[in-house]
Amino acid sequence: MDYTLREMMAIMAAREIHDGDIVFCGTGISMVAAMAAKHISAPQSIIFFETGAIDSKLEEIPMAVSDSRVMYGAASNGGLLDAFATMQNRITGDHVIGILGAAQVDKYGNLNSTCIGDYSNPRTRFSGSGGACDVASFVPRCIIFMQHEKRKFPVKVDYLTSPGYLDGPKGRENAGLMPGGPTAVITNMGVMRFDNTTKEMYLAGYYPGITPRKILDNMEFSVDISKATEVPPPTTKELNILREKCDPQRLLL
Amino acid sequence: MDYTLREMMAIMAAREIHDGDIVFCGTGISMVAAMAAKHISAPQSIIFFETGAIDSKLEEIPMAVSDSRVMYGAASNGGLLDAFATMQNRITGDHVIGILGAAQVDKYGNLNSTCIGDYSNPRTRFSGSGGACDVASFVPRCIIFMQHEKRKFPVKVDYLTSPGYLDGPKGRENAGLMPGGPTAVITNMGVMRFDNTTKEMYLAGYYPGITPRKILDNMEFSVDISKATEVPPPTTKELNILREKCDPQRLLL
Amino acid sequence: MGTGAEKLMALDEAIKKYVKDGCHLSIGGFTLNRNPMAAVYEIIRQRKKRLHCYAHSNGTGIDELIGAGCVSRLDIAYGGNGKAAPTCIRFRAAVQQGKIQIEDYSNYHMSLRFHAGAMGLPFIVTRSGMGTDIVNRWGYSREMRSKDPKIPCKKLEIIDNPFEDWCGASKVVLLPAINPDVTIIHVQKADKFGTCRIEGLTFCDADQVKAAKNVIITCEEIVDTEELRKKPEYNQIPFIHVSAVVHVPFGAYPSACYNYYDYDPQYLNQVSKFAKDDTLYNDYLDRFVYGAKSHQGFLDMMGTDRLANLKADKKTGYAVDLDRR
Amino acid sequence: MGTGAEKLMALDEAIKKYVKDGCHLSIGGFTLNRNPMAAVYEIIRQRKKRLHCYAHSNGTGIDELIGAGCVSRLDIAYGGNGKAAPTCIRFRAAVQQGKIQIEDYSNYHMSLRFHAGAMGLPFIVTRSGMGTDIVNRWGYSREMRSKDPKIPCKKLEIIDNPFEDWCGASKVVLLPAINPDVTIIHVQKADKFGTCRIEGLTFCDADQVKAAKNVIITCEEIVDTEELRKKPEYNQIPFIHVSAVVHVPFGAYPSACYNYYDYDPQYLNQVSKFAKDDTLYNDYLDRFVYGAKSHQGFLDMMGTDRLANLKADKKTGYAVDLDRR
Repeated sequence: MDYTLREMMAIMAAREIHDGDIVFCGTGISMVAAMAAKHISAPQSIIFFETGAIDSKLEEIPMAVSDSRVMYGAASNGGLLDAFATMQNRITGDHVIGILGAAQVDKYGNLNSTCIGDYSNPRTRFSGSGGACDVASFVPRCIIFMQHEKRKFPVKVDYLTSPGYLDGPKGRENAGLMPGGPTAVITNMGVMRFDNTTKEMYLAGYYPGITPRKILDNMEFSVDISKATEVPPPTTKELNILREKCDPQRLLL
Repeated sequence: MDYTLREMMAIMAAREIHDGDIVFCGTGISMVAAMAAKHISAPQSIIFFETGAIDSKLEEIPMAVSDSRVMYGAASNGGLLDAFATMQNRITGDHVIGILGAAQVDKYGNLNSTCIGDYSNPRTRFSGSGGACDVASFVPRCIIFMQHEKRKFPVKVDYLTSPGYLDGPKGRENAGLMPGGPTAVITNMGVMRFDNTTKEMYLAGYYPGITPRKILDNMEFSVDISKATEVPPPTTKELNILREKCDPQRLLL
Repeated sequence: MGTGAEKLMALDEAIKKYVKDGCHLSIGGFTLNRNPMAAVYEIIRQRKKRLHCYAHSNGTGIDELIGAGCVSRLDIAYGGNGKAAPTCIRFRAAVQQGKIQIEDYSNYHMSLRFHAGAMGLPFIVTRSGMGTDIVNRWGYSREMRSKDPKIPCKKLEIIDNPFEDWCGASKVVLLPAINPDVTIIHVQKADKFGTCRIEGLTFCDADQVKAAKNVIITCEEIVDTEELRKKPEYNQIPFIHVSAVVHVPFGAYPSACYNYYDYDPQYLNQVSKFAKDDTLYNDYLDRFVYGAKSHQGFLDMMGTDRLANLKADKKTGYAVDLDRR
Repeated sequence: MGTGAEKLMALDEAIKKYVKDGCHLSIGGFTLNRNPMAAVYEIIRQRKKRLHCYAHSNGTGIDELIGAGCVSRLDIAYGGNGKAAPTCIRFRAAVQQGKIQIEDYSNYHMSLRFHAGAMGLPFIVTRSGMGTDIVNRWGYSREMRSKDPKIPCKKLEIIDNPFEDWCGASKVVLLPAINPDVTIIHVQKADKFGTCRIEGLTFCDADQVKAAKNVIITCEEIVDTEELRKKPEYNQIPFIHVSAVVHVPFGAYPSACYNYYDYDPQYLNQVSKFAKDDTLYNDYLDRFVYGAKSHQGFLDMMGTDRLANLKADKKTGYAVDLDRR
């Protein structure tokens, strides 16, 4: 069955979500991934938004985390303070998996969604952190969506908006952060993970038709590709659910 | 018209409340005083409780600040955090007048509602602060209800639960507290106020039939009585409103 | 913390599973209202010991736990119970007899400490209490604190405002967070997964729940999930915080439950009479708590007429013209 | 702060009275939802200048204020507006062209800063952001801060946990409070004294209101006080915090108002197209904002059919099957 790269990315992310996870969702493809997980393999996962809705029913895809569509059928509709407390609090926070996007990611999984160029006089300004810095600070597992382009995988991010492993092992601990950090970077070419000891990014999987070499060519820094294997493509079942149940209007896919 | 001392006390306190004041109410006589003020001279005063009800309608007298009767017809029913924030916040807090009771008060208006004897091994234990320490810390004006007895007006309180002027002028400022402090101590014999400069208690008024001498006899420390005048008794109108509108069931009077 | 599974349980089972001897416990409600009394009496019946309790102003509930000897330590702001007991009587006796260790705070202090626990913060800030003995006198010694990892190393700390005089504050008080092992609250409506709707004043219940490692909800009614989710903004507690849900009508009795029933002045006055004497109070426990076997047994002793008399009026949420002398 | 007096006012009068050139302003809502757009457009029409704005994620509202040249300084967490503008376009242009000074925070940082302001605290605590440039890089210099008493002397401060490792925290971030001169929010229901009932997500609106010296409420409906007071627990804002109440149906349009109408994808896409070019955007302002004279004038330009198409479905609170491409 044919599929787009965007569909592949959504399915790859969905596969990272375990049953019982509380899934912090942003806008766009992260919402489709969370919905797909809930429909495919993690029916007891709980979708929640920084704006305060917990366990949203999502009858239609929201176009922003403030979209009234996130409120429908939720267990509770609080506010930002409630949502972030749920993550900062270890009792609930340890069950949260975050899904984030960014303009840049470095080899330690640090993210930039603020600007390119000097902060005080930027060449390109982006939206800024939103809740990303908070999520990355608080939760034990994060999935990061990226497009594989050289400038998006720089040696050093122009502005460190959301913490990955900072400068490597002990980086978070030294800074005073909770344990955590990204678990997977999902791109249009493959899936990167982080070494348990060095906290450095490595290539875990490449999509059918993509070579590890091509992935390296699209990054400024180099990563270990020795453990990489080809990722199984989306199944027909996965694709059908994604298309029919998650985004029938094709708003995001 | 005949009246009881308890009625006199309630009316004296009601006279301290200005139109537009937000009145922090405890249980008992303070509630009757706040209701009396609202019915007599301060119709725009707002009755509120530490449990979170703001501008309660009070169709029946509540027997505690958690009594469901405080919820009726309120503008909002929040929680403790909302109530105390309303006082800690200078924007609203400066409009609040507190009404408090205590087991002991000293010449600087510091209150004890915790224990008699040594704190670690008390002879008599009382309820403790509740919200009193908070109110006394935050609001610019406080009325204190006391029974005039020697042991209740000691040179030094056994435990300083709620701050008055602490050790005198600059006491609150040195401790780090906001400006504030008690404005009147209303007893079964008269009304005491605090000197603007020394922050010491003085006798401002005595009830008909009571002499300043008798008041001094019922205090461990001495106060200036030179400014004291006889207080006008409750008017017929005041008494009628108090009895008919505020506590028709005679639960507290 | 709870999952999305169903959590309905019998009360004795929930108490047995989550309230262990020596554990740190907070209960919801305030003086006369929405104390989880059914759970309190069940804790007494199961003769739990050495509880470390955290209370702002849980009058009735905390006083019975203390009276029955379940409590060793208590962080507290207020031990009072309305007209029936301006100072809680068994609390007073226990303190005066040195039977429990206590540490005093204000109501805002305790509310903030729960708030910090709910937010996952080590401490929280206030401008309340500087210059008072609440700040200057500790109930738990440094030595005791250093030996027990479940108590913070200090009662509190005062620091200079690091932002000069921003907001006019020169100094502030820092208060350590509370994260109880268990919080028990009584609510009007819950679903079988633990999502709760509290009617009327919420006191600190939601923060006490979110701060706790395990949470038992007792409720007047189990409501359909679909029904509760029609107005998610009125549900203060989503199921993710809840471990057990117990259906206990009149579960706050003899304290009040807004929109359902009023407090019982007659019962509270009676307890106060018994509470003044150690022997009488033990007889009281034997008869009304141990003797009742269950909350239903206790309610049966009270009789349906008496409970009907407390029934809340639809408009006001309390029993209008109830004899409250 | 407001009294118990009636506070109904016309929108132009309220903006004139409370929003002064150079004042510190926060607006309610979040990206696509419940931005007080009628008030935003009136501020633009009154050509207010040099505003210092505070925003977590007020997409549409803040971007129009920036585009119209009303804003000099901005504490911000997020400048984005859903699909129509993943980064707010006039915001991006203003930052890249050095037309506004900004300082970056996270959404939790900004929410907490409003929360601290509402609580009357000089600062508040979080564990978010340590090790990042949000903590390490300041937008406003020490020199600028020292000259302006309305800005805190530091962006933030990191301190060691004074309670050893209580709650597993070695260090924490302290963030200074925000107390805006004015907060403007748009709500579904208010009475003429300013008591508000927000339906659906509340974002940070209540804290933004309670932190502010003056508050303007715009609302879809003016509701009887008696009606609102039947369920006080559903009113997030009591009148004591409110200075002015303005009745403005469709007052959040083109952003959404839960239970009343949806956002207008067509309008937002159109603005995004204009926003990409300085001249086109000025033409847009001339036509749709200055040219409209009032919010009613603006709504008349849109036409009743277009607005009817956005009408919220009773069950879901949004416009089901709306074309949102």
